[in-house]
Amino acid sequence: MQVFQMILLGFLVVCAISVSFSKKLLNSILIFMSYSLVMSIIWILLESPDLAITEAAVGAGVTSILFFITLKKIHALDEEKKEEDRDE
Amino acid sequence: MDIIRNFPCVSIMLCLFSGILTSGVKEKAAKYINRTLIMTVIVLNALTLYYTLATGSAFVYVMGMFPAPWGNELRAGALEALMATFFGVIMMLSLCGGQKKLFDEVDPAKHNLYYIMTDVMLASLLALVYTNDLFTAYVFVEINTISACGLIMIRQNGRTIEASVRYMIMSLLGSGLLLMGLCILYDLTGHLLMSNIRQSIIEITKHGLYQIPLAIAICIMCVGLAIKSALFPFHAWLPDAYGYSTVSSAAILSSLVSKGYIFLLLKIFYRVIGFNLIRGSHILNMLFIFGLCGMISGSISAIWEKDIRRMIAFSSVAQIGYIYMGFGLGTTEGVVASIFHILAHAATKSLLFISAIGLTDVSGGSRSFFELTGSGYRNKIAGIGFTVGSLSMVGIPVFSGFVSKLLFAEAAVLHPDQKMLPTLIVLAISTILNAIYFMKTVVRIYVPEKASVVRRKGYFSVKPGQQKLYTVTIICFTVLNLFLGMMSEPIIHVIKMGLGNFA
Amino acid sequence: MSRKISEEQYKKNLSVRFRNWISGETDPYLGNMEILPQRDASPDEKTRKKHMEDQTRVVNRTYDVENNRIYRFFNAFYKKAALLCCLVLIAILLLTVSYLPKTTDPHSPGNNEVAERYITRGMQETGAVNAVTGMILTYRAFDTFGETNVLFVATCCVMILLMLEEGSKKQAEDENDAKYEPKNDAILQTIASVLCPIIFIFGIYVILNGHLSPGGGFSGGAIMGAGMILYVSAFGFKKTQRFFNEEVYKVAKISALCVYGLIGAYYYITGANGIENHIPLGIPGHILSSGIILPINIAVGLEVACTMYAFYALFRKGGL
Amino acid sequence: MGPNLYANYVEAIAMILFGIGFFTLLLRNNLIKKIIGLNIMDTAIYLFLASKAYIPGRVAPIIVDGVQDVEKYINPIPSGLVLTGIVVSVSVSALMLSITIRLYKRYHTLNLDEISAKLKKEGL
Repeated sequence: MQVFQMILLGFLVVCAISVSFSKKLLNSILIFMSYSLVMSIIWILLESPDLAITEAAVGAGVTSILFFITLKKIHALDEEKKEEDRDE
Repeated sequence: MDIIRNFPCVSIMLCLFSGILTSGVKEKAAKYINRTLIMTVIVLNALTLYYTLATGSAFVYVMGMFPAPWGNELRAGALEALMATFFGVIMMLSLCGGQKKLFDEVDPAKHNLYYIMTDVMLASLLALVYTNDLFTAYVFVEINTISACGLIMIRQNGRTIEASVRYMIMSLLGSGLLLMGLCILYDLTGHLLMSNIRQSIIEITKHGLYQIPLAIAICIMCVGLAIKSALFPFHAWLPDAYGYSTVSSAAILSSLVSKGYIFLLLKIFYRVIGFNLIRGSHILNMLFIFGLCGMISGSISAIWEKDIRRMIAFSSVAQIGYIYMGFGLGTTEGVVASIFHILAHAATKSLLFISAIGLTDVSGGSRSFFELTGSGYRNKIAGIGFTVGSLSMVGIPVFSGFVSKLLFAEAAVLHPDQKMLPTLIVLAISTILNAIYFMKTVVRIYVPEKASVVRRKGYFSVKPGQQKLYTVTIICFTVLNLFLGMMSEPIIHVIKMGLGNFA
Repeated sequence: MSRKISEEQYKKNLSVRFRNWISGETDPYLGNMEILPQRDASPDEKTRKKHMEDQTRVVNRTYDVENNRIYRFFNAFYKKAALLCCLVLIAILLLTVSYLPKTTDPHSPGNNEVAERYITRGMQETGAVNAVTGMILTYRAFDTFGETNVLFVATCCVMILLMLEEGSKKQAEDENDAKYEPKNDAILQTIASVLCPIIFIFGIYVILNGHLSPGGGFSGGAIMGAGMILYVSAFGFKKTQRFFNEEVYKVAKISALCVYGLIGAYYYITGANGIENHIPLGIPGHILSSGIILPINIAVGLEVACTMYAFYALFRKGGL
Repeated sequence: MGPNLYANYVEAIAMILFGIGFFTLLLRNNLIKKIIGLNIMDTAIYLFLASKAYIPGRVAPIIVDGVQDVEKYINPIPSGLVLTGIVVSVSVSALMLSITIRLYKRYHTLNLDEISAKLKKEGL
């Protein structure tokens, strides 16, 4: 169990660093979402199911949705798509 | 008489309730609810002050069924009640003074949101003042931050939104650090109530355990609260936030919000960690140095500033430097001076903001320093208000600023270590700098403008009976300033007594 | 085979309407499904060009390394200083951690008489089987009331920023929203019609069992809010507004917060003055038990669900 | 370095995460990244708190079969605090995101430096 927990913790650190260094906003947000999910798994391992439920619903669910709408509102998704088109 | 013990709790709950109810009513009703609420809060807290003075000691109010280490608690002493009453008075006056401007600058559909923000802001200030529990303090610090952000943003132009982003980022960083310090303290002591943490800390210091984490926790909390209250190196967000928001917001932010955090820091020093322990660490020295730097740098920035509102905002940086300098002295006299300066600065700075708005209004809405020429004649009452505020900030006798400067000097002279000389020198330099920019402005508003210019630019004059509410507000502020300046003895007595009850 | 009834009557037949509804051709309330072609989302060429030009000019000026001394200074100095600052912070915090009491040690200061009482006497004193819920809603009730108010204030702040008045602006925003959001997407609607009821039921379950199992008002409310968000994004605002518009939102929010506030005030004041509390605790383990916890959980759940939905709606179209 | 760094490895990771969040907040100019950095900082603190309660062999504080023994359950206080904190942080990030939308609508950029430059150009 401890090994599993350590792997998850390592994953958290990797996620946090890659959020900071990823070029695209959409990628950062997706990584942040998975960060929240991993965090809620760790909380289950730490015997705090209340937190796990709340984090899964609030952190990974609602917060990420809000991030996505913001991206949509600021047209970042379109621009990224255009960039991709141009690259191809 | 014992019913008075309920009043702190009742006043906080009333504020939150009226905030909630306000969200469902129209603007007019919202205004009445807000005014009634603030009046009630002032009365309730004044009664609490009377009660604590009569009994001569502080009382603890258990929120719920469960006492000390298990449940939440409020604690009311003379100092807390004084602060709460004073905050209520300043908020009332600031709202009255800025009311006309609020109508001009803010979309009427959003007025009730504005009143919600002020109600909740008052609740959070009261809770910060009265709470005896660190985690409750954290929650209400967040409420305070969010509602302050709302107050900045209510007038929507690019500047205020940009300012509110900066404000939010800085103060969220601050509350993150505060929460971190709180968690470390919880881990070391196993308590969240201030008095219990204090006992545990005494215990672990006696055994010499965990000294490094304790020092770091205190340090982190200090940095967090210093960021939130705009101490010198962290003041980047302040000028825009104070300079461009609507005038009531600027007055409330500068005189109340940062003061709430400073008061919380004071409570942490006295009630959580214990002042003797703090004095032994180097944190006070750091605060002292940053306070001194802030006093100088704030004044210098204010001298260079051409925009009158931003000038007043930069002067706030200097005044917050004074307050931290007083803490940094590490003596009871220094702390008393700081607390008195909190009161004096709150009364003066909101007066300055509100009278400055009267002056800019009669100068074609321009905030530039040069356009203000002769505005003191066009709006006489605002001119008088601004002069009183400036004199008080500079530290002319009879006004409130003088007393606090005197107290600072006294504390410096009585100080045993080598902090006396730098304090006195910086105090003198800062007073001179204050005098330069404030007197420059006062002279400018009383230099008569050429009649042709007045006609060309279309400046109008305000007759004395025209803006009744505004006039009354300025008069009240002036009286408050004079009161603090001339009747300082009883207030200092209350502060000393409250500090005595703190421990 | 000829029909006994005419074509028109046949179309009004309940079974036909049901079949059409299932296959996604008609909407039982609004008639035929509107299938709007997705319009091009990009603004017209001229404004975009103007923005681009503006953008490049500003970018050039901001990053004009040659002429902008401050920027050059920051480029060289700020980043390194910030990196150093972060590393120092991490080092200090790691040092702190290394001196903290051992986590897994049962005798660390955190496991003192406070935690002990919450566990050993919590069930008798609060009636809640779940000690966490019992603790945050009775022992430390004031914190939690403050927290609910944080949500309330945040919604008001978002309203200050994003709420649009009735009129042209709002209409423009509605159209803008229609451009970006999928309209009557068959896959999304089918999945939502299966998932939404399940999500709602799960949310209600979590709220009602807050004192018995993990969860409570906050998590249940967030789950319900997420369900509502799914419903809106599948079926659009028009349908949602039939049962959840601004009036309903206001009533729900104010009544939930007021109920919580009244219960809280009653609890604080009676508790502090030593007056006997008349709310029965019930038998621990039953749904209808644990005194003030259940009603507070319901109120909190309602408030959180409303808040989450309000955030979403305000973000998307500037109104509820 | 003190003696307990290895035993407190979860806390150590939490502190590193806090530092990374702080780094993102300070160094990235993009507002959305700053907001994510703030969120990472907050979650790191919550991880720190939650791990403080954990003791191997004890279970979550939900009373089973009426056994009310301290030796059996973990400390419920950190969970309660974190629960409060999560809700605070979601409302704060919603607020920050709405400010971001407003700023973008006005200035068509998310970069704080560029926004300051535009403000200077406006000369407001």
